[in-house]
Amino acid sequence: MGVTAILFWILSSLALLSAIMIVVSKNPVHSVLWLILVFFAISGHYLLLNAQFLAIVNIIVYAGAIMVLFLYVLMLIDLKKIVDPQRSLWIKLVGVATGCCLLLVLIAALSKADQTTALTQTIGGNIGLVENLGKILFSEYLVPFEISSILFLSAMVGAVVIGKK
Amino acid sequence: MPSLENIANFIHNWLYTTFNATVALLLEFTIVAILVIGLFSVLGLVLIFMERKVSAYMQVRLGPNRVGPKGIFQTVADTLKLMVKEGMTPNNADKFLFNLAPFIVMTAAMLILAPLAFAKNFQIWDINIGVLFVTAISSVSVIGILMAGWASNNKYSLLGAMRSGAQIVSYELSAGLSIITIVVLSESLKISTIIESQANGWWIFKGHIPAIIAFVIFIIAVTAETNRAPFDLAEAESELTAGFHTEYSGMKFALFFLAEYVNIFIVCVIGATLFLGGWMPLHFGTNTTFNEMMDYIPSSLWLFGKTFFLIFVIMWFRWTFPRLRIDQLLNLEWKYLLPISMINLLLATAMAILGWHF
Amino acid sequence: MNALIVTAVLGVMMMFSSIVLKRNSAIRMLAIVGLLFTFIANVLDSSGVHFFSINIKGMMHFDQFAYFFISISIFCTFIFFLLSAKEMERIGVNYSEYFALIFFILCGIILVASFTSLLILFLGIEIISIPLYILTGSDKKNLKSNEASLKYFLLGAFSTGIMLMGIALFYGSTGSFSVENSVVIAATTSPMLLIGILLLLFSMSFKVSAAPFHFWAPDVYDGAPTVFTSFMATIVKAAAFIAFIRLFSLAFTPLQDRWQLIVAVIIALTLFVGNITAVFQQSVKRMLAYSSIAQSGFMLMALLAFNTFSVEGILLYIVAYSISTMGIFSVLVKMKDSSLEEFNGFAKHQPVLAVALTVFLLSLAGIPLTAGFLSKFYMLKAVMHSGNFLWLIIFAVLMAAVSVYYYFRIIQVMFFKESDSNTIIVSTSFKWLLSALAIIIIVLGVYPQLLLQFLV
Amino acid sequence: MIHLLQIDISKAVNEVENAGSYLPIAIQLLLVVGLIGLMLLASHKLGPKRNTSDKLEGFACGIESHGDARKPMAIKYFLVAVLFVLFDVEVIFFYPYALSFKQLGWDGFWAVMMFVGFFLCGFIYIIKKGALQWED
Repeated sequence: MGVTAILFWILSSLALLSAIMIVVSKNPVHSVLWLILVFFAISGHYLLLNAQFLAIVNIIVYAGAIMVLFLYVLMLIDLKKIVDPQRSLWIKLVGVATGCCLLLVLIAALSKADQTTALTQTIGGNIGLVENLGKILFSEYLVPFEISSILFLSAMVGAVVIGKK
Repeated sequence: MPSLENIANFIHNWLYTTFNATVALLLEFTIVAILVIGLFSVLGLVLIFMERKVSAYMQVRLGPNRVGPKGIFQTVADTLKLMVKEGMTPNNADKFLFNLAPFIVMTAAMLILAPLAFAKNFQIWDINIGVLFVTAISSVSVIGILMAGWASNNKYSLLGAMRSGAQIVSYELSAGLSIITIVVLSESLKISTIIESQANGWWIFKGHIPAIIAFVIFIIAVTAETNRAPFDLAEAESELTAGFHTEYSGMKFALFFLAEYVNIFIVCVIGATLFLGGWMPLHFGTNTTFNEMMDYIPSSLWLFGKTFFLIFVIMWFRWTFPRLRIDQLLNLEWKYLLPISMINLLLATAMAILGWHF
Repeated sequence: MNALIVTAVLGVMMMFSSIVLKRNSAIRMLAIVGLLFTFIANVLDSSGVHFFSINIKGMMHFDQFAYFFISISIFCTFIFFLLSAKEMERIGVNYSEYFALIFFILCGIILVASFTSLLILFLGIEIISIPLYILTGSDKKNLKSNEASLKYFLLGAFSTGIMLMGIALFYGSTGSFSVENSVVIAATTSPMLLIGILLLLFSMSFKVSAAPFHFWAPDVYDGAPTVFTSFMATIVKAAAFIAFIRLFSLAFTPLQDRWQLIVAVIIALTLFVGNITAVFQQSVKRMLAYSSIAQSGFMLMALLAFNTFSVEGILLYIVAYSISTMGIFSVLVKMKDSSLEEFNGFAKHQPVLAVALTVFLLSLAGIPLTAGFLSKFYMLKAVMHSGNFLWLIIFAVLMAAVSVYYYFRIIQVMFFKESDSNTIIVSTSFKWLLSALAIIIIVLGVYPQLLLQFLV
Repeated sequence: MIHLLQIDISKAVNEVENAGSYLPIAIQLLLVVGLIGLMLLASHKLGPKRNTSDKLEGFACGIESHGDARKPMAIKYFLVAVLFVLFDVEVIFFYPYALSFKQLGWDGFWAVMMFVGFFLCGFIYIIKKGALQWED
C-alpha cells in the first residue's frame, strides 16, 4: 500500500465518520462543524486527484462561505424552541433500510466498474490545475459559465424577495 | 554575506552530508518547527509591544516602561501572567466548541505562514497556488470566531461574533479582488514567481493606477478583516465588552489575542509581497549603482522593513479614525469598495491584455 | 438561442422595472409586451433569423421540436399573464420580482428544452427550481406557504443531489457530458452507467412528481400561492417532462430494455396514487394537485414509447393540460378559499365561466371532443405501437374512468347545488378570454392538426 | 535553491508526485495543533482551578444575565451572508481567468465582462432595493 492509498483511506474514513456525525449530532451547530470537517476531507481527496482549484474552492466556498451562511441561519432561528419531532422507530428503520439499499446498489455497481484499477490520478492528471481549468472553462465550457450568471441573478432576486421586509 | 538563504543552504547541505536522507528530512522538520514556534513567540511579543509603544507615542505618553529597559520585557511578563491564569469555561457555554474555537482561529493563522517568503529563497513551502491557499485558509478563521461567539452563550459574544462574521466575509470580497489584480499582472499564484516578477520594479509602481487603487483597497479591507480599529466594532470595548472573546480568559484568550496579531503580520507580509515586491530591493530602472547599493541590503531586511511599515500604518489608523457603525461599515464595503475593486480588476485585466504595464 | 437571451435580458429588465415604473399596471404591461417579443423572437429563430451568433460548442441543439415547445411554453405563459397576472398583486409587495423570476424560469425552460449536454440540463433544472422555491414561499405572512417552500427546497435540493450523482456516474463511465446515443453505446456494459441512468430517472421523476417521488407535490401545490401553483403545475411541469423525455430519447434508447419496465411501474403507480387520492380530496386546490400527479402518469407514457404518436401526443397533452388547468386555477384564485363548497351554484352566478370550466374539466377527464381526450388517446396509441405493456393501457383507461368521478363532482356542484350567495367579480375581458380558451380546447379536440402541423 | 521542505519531499515520497507537495502543510498542521494543544495544556496545569458558580456565570458587566443569549438574530446578517456567497463565487471564478487571460485574449475578456455585467446588474438591483440598508 503506497502513501496515496494510505492517505486515501485516512481521508475517506475521516469523511465518512464526520458525515455520520453530522446526522447523529443533536446540536445543529455541531452538525455544521462536522460538515466543515467533511469538506476538508473532500478537499484532501481533490488534492490527491491533483485538482487543486477544486480543493481550494471547496474550502473557500463551502467550508468558508456556505458554512458561515449555515451558522447565520442557525442563529436566525430559535434553536431552543424547536422540539425534535419524535419520529417513530418504524420510519427510522425504513430510512436506514432505503439508504442501505442505495448503498448496496452503488457498491455492487462500482465494484464491477473497470475504473477501480485506476485508484487516483496523482500522476499525470493536471487538468485540475488552476490555469488549465481557466483555459477550459473560458473556452470549451463558456456557455454554461455564462448561463450560470442567470442562476446567480435569480438567487439574488430570491434573497431580496425572501429576506427583505 | 550571511543571508538567510546561505544559512539555510548551509544547514541543508550539512544535514544531508552528515545523515541519511530520512533522518535529515526529519531533522529539517524539527528545525522548521522550532523556527515557526520561535517566530510566533517573537512576533507576538514584538507586535504587542510595538502596538503599545505606538499608541503611547501617538497619545504623547510613555507606554510600558517599568519591566526591563524601556519596558521591552513588559509583554514577556504579560505572557507569563496569562500562562498561569485560570482558564475558565462558563457553565452554560457549549464546552466543546468553546475550547475548540481558539484552536481553529490560531491554527488558521499559523497555517497561512507556510507559503510566505521571508527572504530570498527562504520559504517553508512554495506551492503553485500560494495566494489562493492564503485566501482559502483565511476564510476559515471566521468559522472559529462565530463558533466562539455562539459557544460562549453570552449576548455580547454572540453579537460581537455576528458583527465580526458579517464584516470579515464582506471585506474578504474586495481583499480577494485586489489580490487578483496582482495575480493578473504577474500571471501567477506562486508567491516566489510573484516576487520575481517585481525584479524590475514593484507592482505599486509598475501597475499604474489599478495597482495603486488595489493597494489602497487591500489595506482598508485587511484592516477590516483583522478586526482592527476603525473597524473594530466586533469587539467595541465601550459597547460589547470584548466582543466574541468576552468569556475567554487565560491562555484561550491569549490565543485569540496572539492570532489577531499574527493575522496582522500575515496580511502585511502579503501586502508587502504583492504590492511592494516582497524581499525585492528597491530598484530604479537602469541606475546600476543605486540598484547594486540596494541589493547590498539583505533581502530579509527588505521584507521585514516593508511589513513593519504596513503594520505601523495599520496601527496609525487606529488612533486616527473614529470607529464606524455597522451600517457605515457595510455601506463602505458593499457600495464603494466592492464595485470599485471589481471595475478596477477589469481595468487591470484590459491593461494587461494590451500590455500597457511595464 | 434568441429566446434564451431575450428572456434573460427581460428578466433583468423586470428586476429593475419596479425602480423605474411606479404603477403595477405598467410593470404588467411591460411583462406582457416582453413576452410577446420573446414569442416573436423565438418564431423568427425557428425560421432561421438568429439575432446572435454564438458558438454554443454543441451543448445545445435547437431542433424543430425544441422551438415548438418553447413557443408553446411562451404562449402558455402569455395566457397565464393575461389570466392571473393581476392576482399576483395580492401576494406581496415584490410585484416586479415575481415577473423577473418567471422570466428566469422561462430561461431555464428554454435550456431544458434544447440541451444536448448534461451540464446544460443541470443548469436549466436549477434555474427553474430556485425561482420556484422563492415563488412558493412568496406569501411570507402565510405559514403554509413558508412550509411548502421549505419542503420544496429541501426535497428539491435532495433530488438535485441525486441527479448530480447520476450525472457524475454518467460522466465517469462515458467520459463525456454529451447526451448522445453513440456515447452511451460505447459504454453500455458499464454498470456505473446503468446506475447513473437509474439515478437520473429517479431525480427526473421527482421533478415531474411521478409516483413514489410525488410526496412533495400536494403540499407544495397546496401551500404555494394559487397563482404560482397554476404556473408550477402546468408550464414548469411540462418543461420538466420535455427535459425528461429529451434526456431519455436522445441518450438512453440503446439501454431501453433496462429501464422501460421501471418506467412502466412508475407510470402505473403514478396513475393509481394520483387518481385514487384525488377522489378523497375536499379542497379543489389539493384535488387539482393530485390530478396533476395523475396526469403526469399519462404524460410519462411518452417515455415508454418514442414514436411520432408520442411526440405529437406529448405536445398536444401539454397544451391541453396546461390550458385547462390554468383556466381552472384562474377562477380558483378569485375565490375566497379553495374548498369545494365555493363552487356551489356557480353556474347561476357566472354561467359563462361555468361552461368554460366544464369544458376544462371535461378535457382533463378525457371526454371525447376535447383536446384532453385526443391527447390521452395519442399517448395510449403510442404505447400500443411499441408493442408491450398492454396491461398498462388497460390500467390507464381504468384510472381515467376513476378520474371522471372527481372532475364531475365539481361540475355537479356548479350546476346542481344551491348557492350560498357568494359571488366573484370578474371583468368581461376575463370572461372572453376564458371562453376563448375553452374554444381552443374544443377545436384542438376536433382538429389537432391545427397545432401539430407546426411540428413538421 | 532550497525551500526548506519542498524539494526533499518528492525524493522521500516519490510515489505521490504532485499530491506529495502538500506534505509540508500537513506536517505544519500537525505541528501547529500540537503546539497549541501544548500551550493550552501547560496553562491548564499551571493555572489555578478554583471554580465557583458565580465565577462561571456568563459575564454581563456585573449585572445578572437575563435569559438565554442564543436569541434569533436580525435577518440582515443573513442577507449579507447570502450575498457574500454569491459574490464570493464570482470572485473565485476570477482566479482561473487571471491565470489564463493572456491566451484567451479579448474573447475571454468580453466573456468575463458579460458575466460581471450580469453580476453588476444584480449588484445595482440589491443596492437600489436597499437589501443592504441596515435601518429600515
